[in-house]
Amino acid sequence: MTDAGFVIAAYAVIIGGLGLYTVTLWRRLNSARRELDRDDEAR
Amino acid sequence: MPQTTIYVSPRSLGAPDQRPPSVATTDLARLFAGSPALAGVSLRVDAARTVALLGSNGAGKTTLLRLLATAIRPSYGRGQVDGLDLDRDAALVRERVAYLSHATGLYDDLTARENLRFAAAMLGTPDADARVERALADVALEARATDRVRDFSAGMRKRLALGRILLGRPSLVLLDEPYAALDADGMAIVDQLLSAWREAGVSILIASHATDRLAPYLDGTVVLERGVVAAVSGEGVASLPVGPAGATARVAEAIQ
Amino acid sequence: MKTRILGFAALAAVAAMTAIALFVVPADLNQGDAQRIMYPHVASAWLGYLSFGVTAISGILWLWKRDLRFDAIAVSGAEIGVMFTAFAIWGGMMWGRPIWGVFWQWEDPRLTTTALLLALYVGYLLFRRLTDDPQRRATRAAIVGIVAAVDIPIVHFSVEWWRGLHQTATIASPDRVLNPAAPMIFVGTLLGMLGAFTLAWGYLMIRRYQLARAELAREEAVRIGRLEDARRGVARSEAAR
Amino acid sequence: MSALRAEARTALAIARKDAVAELRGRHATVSTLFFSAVVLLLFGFALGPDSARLAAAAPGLLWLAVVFAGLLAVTRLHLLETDDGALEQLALYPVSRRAIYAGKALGGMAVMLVLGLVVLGAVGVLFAVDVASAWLPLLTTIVLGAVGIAAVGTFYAGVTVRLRAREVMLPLLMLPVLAPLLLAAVKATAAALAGDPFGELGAWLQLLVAFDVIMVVAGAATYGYLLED
Repeated sequence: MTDAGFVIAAYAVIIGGLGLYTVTLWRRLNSARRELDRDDEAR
Repeated sequence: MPQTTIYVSPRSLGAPDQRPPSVATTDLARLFAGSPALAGVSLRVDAARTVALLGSNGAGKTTLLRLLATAIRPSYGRGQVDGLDLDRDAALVRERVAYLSHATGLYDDLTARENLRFAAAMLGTPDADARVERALADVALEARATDRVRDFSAGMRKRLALGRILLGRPSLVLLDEPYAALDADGMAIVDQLLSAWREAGVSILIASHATDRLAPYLDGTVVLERGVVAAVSGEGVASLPVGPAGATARVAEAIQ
Repeated sequence: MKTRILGFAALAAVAAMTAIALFVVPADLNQGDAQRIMYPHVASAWLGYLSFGVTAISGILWLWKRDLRFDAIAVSGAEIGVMFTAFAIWGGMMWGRPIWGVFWQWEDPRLTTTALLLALYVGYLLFRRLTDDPQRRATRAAIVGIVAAVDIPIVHFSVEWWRGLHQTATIASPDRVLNPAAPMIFVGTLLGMLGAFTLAWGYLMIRRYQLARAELAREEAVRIGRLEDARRGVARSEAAR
Repeated sequence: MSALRAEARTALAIARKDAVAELRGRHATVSTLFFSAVVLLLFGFALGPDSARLAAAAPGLLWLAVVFAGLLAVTRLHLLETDDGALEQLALYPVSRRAIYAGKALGGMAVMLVLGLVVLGAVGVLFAVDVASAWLPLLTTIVLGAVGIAAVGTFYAGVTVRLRAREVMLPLLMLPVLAPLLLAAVKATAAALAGDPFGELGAWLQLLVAFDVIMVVAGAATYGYLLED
């Protein structure tokens, strides 16, 4: 693998991982808030 | 038969009506793994009273006793022993409470005497050696003093645990099923202990099913049902209505 | 709303700095293109340390104030710190292979320190799952987090000495971009990346904290509900009598 | 001052109790000694039979064996407290939480010291390392290592003793924290065995002292929170 290959691998994982974590966090947050609202309505 | 006068060494306790209530709780609750073992108890037990905690298995008797002994911390609500907060003043509460639990808290590899000597060291008992011997005699175990606890029967372990309580200077004694596993002699020891403590002005809270046996010593009873107080009777005991759980939680949060 | 603005700012900053680091900044004379990995690597490592510091301090604050919000901050710091630490290790490995010829250079104290850090805090996160009572979980996690943080400097010094006292072959140092002799554009890019990543970190911390709060609130609602049921249950059965 | 003396007395009473129970039951020492012997033998198989290489690896093997055996030993010492609710009873005594930590750690130190010395002897015999010539620095290293492992181990055993998954969680949490101790102890041992050619022994011993002090203080300060449930 060339130097550029390692650079791409590094950036892909770090920037991609950051994005992936952000998206997952949104989904977790949304579902947690939905459940919280549902609990409130149920009461 | 054990000796007829058992030596208990209470702290110097004032006149009962001058002392703060032995137990005072407000909406005291504890959950285990998300389910309430004690759902909310607002209870007052005045000084120098002997009170039985009644209720079926799982009603929350043991949880209440453990909370008062500071073995566990409340999830919600608060409680006081002798006017001392269970949470903030836990170290002071421990000096005043003696707790006999289901588990005896004994070390299997130590002898009966060694177990009591260790307890005396932890409790800071003055004149420890003599007191340990006295306690061994009081619970009729002096003949087995040098035997390892590992080989003891359940009843003997219970007696030894009672002997350990004699080394402290409690103003409140919490007993969880004190008669369980004991033979007739052992039960007689408990009876004598109860009257000795009563005379010394110590408050006693007993979780037990042996109501008939306890009757002569009792000032009152508290009935627990599924984690709340279902009924109280007798003198020196009172139960206040428990507020809505949400309010308790907010109070708890404010306290935190 | 403000958080959303922060999110967009972070997104723009990270995108811009990535483009600059990859295409605008010239390659290093000695290290070539591999040097570009240093920008996100150093930024990630710094944020890892910052996160774990936040976790330790929140742990202390929980023990002191007994406010579960501090525990929510603590778990956010640990989770996000683990992520950035993993990024730092990955970046370090991708950099090490072309420069040193190996993915894992034992002579480099930073990589080894960071790997231990990752292990410490993955343990912390796993440990948290084992207690279901929120208060007890917060207490236990707080002390584990504090002791882990106390361990970080010792780990760092020991690994530093480990190399230093041995005086083995001099190796290319990863932080040459911070060297005063380094061209300004390298330093500027590193600081820019640091800023961009810190913005992203701030955004993620806020969102993760909100998630932790929502989870705590839900847990609390369930507990209060059960408590309520238990209190009412007996009242009802008495009324029926 | 008298409060401090009372705490010391409490700690000694706990340590003495552990020592008596250990001498009778031998829960912590005998099995862990054999365990460390087995570990050393397996290291020999894994790295041998080249005796020069084994001798070179001896300091590392020594401390890995001690750390792994130490893991078991501190677990055993805390399991003693699970005899019929003993830990809860211990927490209910009106004594300072620090003193309880100190007492448990003291017992752990004694066990670790025995363990360290025996493993050191075994390494000397099995890997043909001359441990007698550098006995003083080696002894110092073993003592400092034993203190550190016991300080950390007592803390983490307390953290995990109530968990269902404690067999996994204890090493997972404890081993990364012990990494600097392992590193410094191995280096100090290697330096001592080689006659300290680079004059680095003192630095490693200092690091061990710093580790021990920091971990004892951290453990003593936080142990009380572990006892509350």
